[in-house]
Amino acid sequence: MTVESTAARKPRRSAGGKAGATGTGTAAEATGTAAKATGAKRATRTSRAAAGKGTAEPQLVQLLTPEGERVKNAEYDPYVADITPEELRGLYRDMVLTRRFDAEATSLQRQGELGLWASLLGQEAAQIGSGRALRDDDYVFPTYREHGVAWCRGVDPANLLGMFRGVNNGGWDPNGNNFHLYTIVIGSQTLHATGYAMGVAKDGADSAVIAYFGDGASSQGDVAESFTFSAVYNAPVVFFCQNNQWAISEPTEKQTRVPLYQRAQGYGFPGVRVDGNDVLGCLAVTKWALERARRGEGPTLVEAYTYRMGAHTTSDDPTRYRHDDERAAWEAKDPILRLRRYLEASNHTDEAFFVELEAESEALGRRVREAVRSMPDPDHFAIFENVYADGHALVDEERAQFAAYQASFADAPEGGN
Amino acid sequence: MTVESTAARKPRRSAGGKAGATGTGTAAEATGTAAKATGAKRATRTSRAAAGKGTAEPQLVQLLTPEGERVKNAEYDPYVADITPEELRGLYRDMVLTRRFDAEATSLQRQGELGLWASLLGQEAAQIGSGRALRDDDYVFPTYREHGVAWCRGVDPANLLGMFRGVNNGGWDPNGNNFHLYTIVIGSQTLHATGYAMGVAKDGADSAVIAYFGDGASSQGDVAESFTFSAVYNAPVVFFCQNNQWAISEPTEKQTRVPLYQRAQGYGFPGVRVDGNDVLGCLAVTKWALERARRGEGPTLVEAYTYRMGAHTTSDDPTRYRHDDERAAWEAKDPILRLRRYLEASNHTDEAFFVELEAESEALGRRVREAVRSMPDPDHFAIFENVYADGHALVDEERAQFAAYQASFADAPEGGN
Amino acid sequence: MAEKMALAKAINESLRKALESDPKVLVMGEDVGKLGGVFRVTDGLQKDFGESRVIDTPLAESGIVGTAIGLALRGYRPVVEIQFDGFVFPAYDQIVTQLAKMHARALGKVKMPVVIRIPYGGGIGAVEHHSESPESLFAHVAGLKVVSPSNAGDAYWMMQQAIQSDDPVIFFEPKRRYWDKGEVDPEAIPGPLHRARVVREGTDLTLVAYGPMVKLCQEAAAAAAEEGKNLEVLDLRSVSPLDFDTIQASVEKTRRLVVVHEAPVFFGSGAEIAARITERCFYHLEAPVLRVGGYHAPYPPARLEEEYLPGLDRVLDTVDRALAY
Amino acid sequence: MAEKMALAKAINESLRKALESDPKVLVMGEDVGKLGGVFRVTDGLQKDFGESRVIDTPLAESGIVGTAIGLALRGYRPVVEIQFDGFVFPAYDQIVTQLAKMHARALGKVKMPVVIRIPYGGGIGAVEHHSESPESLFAHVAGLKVVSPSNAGDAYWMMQQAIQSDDPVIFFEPKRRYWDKGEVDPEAIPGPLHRARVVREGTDLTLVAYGPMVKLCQEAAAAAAEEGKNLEVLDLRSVSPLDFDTIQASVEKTRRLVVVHEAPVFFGSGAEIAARITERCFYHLEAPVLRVGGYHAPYPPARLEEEYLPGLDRVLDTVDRALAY
Ligand SMILES: Cc1ncc(C[n+]2csc(CCOP(=O)(O)OP(=O)(O)O)c2C)c(N)n1
Ligand SMILES: Cc1ncc(C[n+]2csc(CCOP(=O)(O)OP(=O)(O)O)c2C)c(N)n1
Ligand SMILES: [Mg+2]
Ligand SMILES: [Mg+2]
Repeated sequence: MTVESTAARKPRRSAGGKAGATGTGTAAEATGTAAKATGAKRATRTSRAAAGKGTAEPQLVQLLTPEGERVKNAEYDPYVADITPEELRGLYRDMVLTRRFDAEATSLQRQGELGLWASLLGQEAAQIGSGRALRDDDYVFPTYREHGVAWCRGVDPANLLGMFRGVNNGGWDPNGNNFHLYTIVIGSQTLHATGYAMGVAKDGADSAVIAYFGDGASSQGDVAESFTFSAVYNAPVVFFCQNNQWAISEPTEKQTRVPLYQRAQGYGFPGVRVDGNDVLGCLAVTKWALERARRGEGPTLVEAYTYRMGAHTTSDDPTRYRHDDERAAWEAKDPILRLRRYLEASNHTDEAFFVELEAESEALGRRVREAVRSMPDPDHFAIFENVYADGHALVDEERAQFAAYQASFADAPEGGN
Repeated sequence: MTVESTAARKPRRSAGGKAGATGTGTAAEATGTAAKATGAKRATRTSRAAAGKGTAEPQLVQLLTPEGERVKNAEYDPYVADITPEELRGLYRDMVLTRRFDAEATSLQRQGELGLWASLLGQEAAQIGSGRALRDDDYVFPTYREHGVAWCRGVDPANLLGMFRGVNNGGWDPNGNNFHLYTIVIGSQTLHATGYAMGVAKDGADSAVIAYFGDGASSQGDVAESFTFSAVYNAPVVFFCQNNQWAISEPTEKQTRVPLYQRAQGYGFPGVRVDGNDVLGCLAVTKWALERARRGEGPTLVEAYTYRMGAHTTSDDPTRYRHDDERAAWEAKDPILRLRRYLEASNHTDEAFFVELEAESEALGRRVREAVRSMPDPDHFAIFENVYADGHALVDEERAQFAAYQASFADAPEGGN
Repeated sequence: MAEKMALAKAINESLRKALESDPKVLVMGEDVGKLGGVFRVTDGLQKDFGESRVIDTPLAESGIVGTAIGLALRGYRPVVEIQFDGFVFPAYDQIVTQLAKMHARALGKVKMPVVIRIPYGGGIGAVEHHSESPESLFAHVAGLKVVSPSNAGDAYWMMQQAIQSDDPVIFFEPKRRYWDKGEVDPEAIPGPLHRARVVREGTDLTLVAYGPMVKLCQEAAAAAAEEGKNLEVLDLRSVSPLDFDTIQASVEKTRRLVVVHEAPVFFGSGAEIAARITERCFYHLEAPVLRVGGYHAPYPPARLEEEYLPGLDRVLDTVDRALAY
Repeated sequence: MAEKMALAKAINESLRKALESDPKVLVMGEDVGKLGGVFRVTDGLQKDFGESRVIDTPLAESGIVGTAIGLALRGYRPVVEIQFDGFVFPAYDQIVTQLAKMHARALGKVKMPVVIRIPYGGGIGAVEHHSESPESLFAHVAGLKVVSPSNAGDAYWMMQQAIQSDDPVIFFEPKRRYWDKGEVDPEAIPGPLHRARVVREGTDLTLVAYGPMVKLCQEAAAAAAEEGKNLEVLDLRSVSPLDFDTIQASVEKTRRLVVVHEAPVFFGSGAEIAARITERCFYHLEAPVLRVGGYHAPYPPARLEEEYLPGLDRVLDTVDRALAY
């Protein structure tokens, strides 16, 4: 069963995915074919709708339609062929709890408990699908929005809130759950992931690494360099791009004029676009990509085509730059709803499951709320901690000056005692 | 006639190329097909020979074989269809004189007249072919090795030597010949070219811009970002990559595991590989790409597949990292020799032409030698010149201090007078 | 006709005026278009001047500055926005090796009229990379000019002058003062861009600052005045060049100097000011030049920034230390 | 058993020893493999330790440092080569926002034992970008350590210590001293990495320098001695942290201080040293701390570098100025 992430995790080096040798060749082929659509058109600045739909959707891997119907896919079905009803319910539960957690964080920000929140609303399937494809010994390099992936890794959700509350700049132990710290500078982490994966290969391990990034990030030079390094060293890394259509106020056409998954071919590895609101599709495609990495076939780019349902962060006001009907159209593709439809149609769930989950959800919300409210402010001297591992004379000097300065208040009349 | 570059140039906005609507679509198609070869293989670190030949050469555009035979090419023939014997002799002359100039510079370095020289030996066809495809109103952004392109633009060859002699860091007027300064930091100039091209488009002009870079440079984030910006803004820029197989001591497989021209598709514009030792092929393909730019079809990547026959620079010792037989194999593909064979076979030349050219060559060598030897050292105060266009108080202060300091020597006993 | 407006609005008006009066002026950056920038500094500009003058760029800072350089070579005058201080570093190579040096490399034959706007500094409770003060890293680099206004009126005029300058200008905007209102007179005749200004006259000690710390120094001077200490306050306005003449004149009078900035003290602008003023005023100084600034530590999480940043007490404490010599 | 060898060779030997004694040590960079680097500092290492320990990288500095960070997270200890000073800037973002801050961001839970080797400084008649001294731009950044040896023996041991350090170390190699020979004793017990060393005792004035300028200062002291001036010379060895205690002790004795570095004076390390030593030794100093360094101008073409760089005359001139107070 998919356990709440804070609970025990599977042992390292567990059995791994179910992949055979299928898929790979043909998928690469599909990628090649897709490239034919690449030839530049005279009028490249066509409307988003046209660009997004006309050219791109044919290549979208989808195992579950918005209506919750299971679509056959010779390529990727093998990767979810033996999924159990319990595991399906687990995916559903993960998505529901992640959404609940996310909503709680948003409201905590409104109440002033957090300085900022970056909501993942709408991206649950991309994150849970890919997150659940991972083995415990795999390593994750997230952006600042991968709350669902963190959930899958077993990072305590309350831990994620520290940096948004302003009590630390990260602060969980990346090696505790093989989940690196959130990275804010766009694109940087793709190189860390690549380097880490180069190390995995050097160690002769069969773990894989996954690097998350956004459609906006795809423009950063660092991301391109990570493609180059990973291809040249054949590093076992999966680049997982959540194309949520927006980089703050900029639509994806400000970053590229062709679908992003096509970027990979030019670097010599396959790219594939998956319906990012289809948790099964994301699970299958990510497993496929991870298996490639484990087999020594190098990097893969997965573009999860999804939508940022909310604002960029709680500081953002999307009404300034996008229409509500776009959001409405995507609501019909909701990742949670479609899995629910499928579960119900397959009789994998009963009323009690949903009732229990609702209760669990509320409990999670409560727990997070309480954890945040009781989160202590950091000690003032934390400023000087961990600047260096081996110390630095100037830091020592400044710490001492700071201590003397702080002490001077204690001496002051109004300081009392 | 192809005139010596220091002579008068064609008026701006001249008639331009002979391109029809041909080519474009099919070329893009060819690019798409090439992508099929992209699927990563298990063993990617195959030998260079295999990677270079097995996969890549089928896509090579070639109009003139190493033996000097003219190959038909439906795609690109139109771009050189009405080339006159005189123009062909001009291309030959350009290559010979460029090589002569380059050899002179190398020997000037050996004699201590230059601190360094980066020879273009072997890359004459790539540079003269592309350089002669340009209109005068087009703009060139070179690396540090584009002596042949500079020649085509009419930059005084002696000017190129200033930075290698250490008397300046560039120093010609980029707007004098629409030839930007040499750029040493690898890849930077591709962004300048893109920005310039964005400006051309804003101005509503039909000029084009060409950015030169090397196979090593293809790994730099800046080059990737220039692909993104030029695609998104549909900028009229041609990216001309001289893949000379080496980045100092690193072979191209340290930069990519698939042919470089394929990089373009992932950014949504066509890429094509041309035989970089075939001056006709380079001329035709560059004209095609420039025409695309002028017609508002945006960027193109041209990979000129060539070879650095000499050391990286005069400071380099290639015997440490590459075998002589590789060089020997490329000697058979010499760009000058093959055009000579073609000219002779087509009876476009007579003995007198070669004799005259030999004399002209010698004269050029002499002229350059003399120009370098008589190049004055810069005035010491040049340190403080042009740091700012509008001045800076600190520079003024330091200049004054420097003047006083210099003057103090004049006062010193041994200063005399 | 002077008008009271917020500092952010003053920059907006200044950009608007520049776009109106020179067709070569461009505004470019991430989210500067429809959104008007994350601080709304470019609000409404794209609507009025179109997408070809006010340009939403791909998310790539090196690309933004690199293409701005190309546009400048073509005769444009780009005003580039870097969204936050901590995000300028991907563009650092283009700024340091190209933008700063192109004019000299070309022996003066090309000019680089590029303005790089950077909202900087802390005090707004933001997450990592959103509160830094990296001005030293630009001031050390020849070929760049570095300025930072402290109030709306200066913001308006300094932006006009930066755009008119034929040199690249790194324009640090004190983001925590964006909402502070001040007089803006678009008819005024401004003083030179790189001249410091005495914002409060005094006799006992000179406090110098720029950008967000000027207000703090004014508050410190007011508080000190209640204790009978008469501080002079200088708004430097420019970090490169630094107006040492104005500082020197003040220090020759007050004989004591305290420099305040948010950036870390180590290798900060206070070091350069202390070194040079000590040299210029060696026989005048009654106390060493003292510095108040950030610690040698990464900018801390928001709940610690008050301790990290110079505040009233730390400034007054340092003033007392200087006066005690 | 001490042996005389060139500084470049000493670093080569030090890297070799590190590769031998710790399987987690990696050497990576452009052309570090077969070629052995453009200065041959990594000569023979790939041959002996293989391509997976001594790694020729793609031509992308941000990628080199970014992947080195990832390798460090996986438990490796990468020693990265940046080919020349002027080419470190594409990696600056990864260095400043990631490498320097990762340990603090993780509240100490990860370490960043990455060494970044940078051949730096001028005097070799090179083309643009090959002669710069950007150490200030790293020293200002908390989380980094910055060192520079002046001789072969230090080069050997400081490299050992830098590789053993759990902090990122920017290791500036004085390229114009690569061929200078000195004693290297692989059996010695080295002093602390960040401690300055008195290389010549004196009483009249203290000259401080690091890297390539130490030799110049020694020559200056020798020349001054002929005129009867007794100068003390300090080799700082480390720029961050700076060993102010050792400088202070010297200045309390000599009462005069001149700082010499190739980097531009404006916002250079001389500024920080002047500011802090003036504060620490206010009542001891008989003259302001004076600085000799590069001008506020791009590093000039080779034929001008002698005028641009501090030379014997300029140092002696400044010494005279300081002594004249
Ligand atoms: C280098 C850098 N530049 C700018 C920013 C400011 N910024 C934060 S998020 C963001 C948009 C990112 O878009 P995308 O990559 O699509 O990810 P998403 O937020 O949609 O998940 C920007 C511009 C940043 N964090 N880092
Ligand atoms: C950013 C940067 N890093 C490193 C260098 C040092 N360097 C100069 S040329 C060169 C190799 C360039 O190879 P390539 O792009 O293939 O061009 P080629 O020299 O073969 O023409 C290197 C590494 C540099 N100039 N700039
Ligand atoms: Mg996005
Ligand atoms: Mg090359």
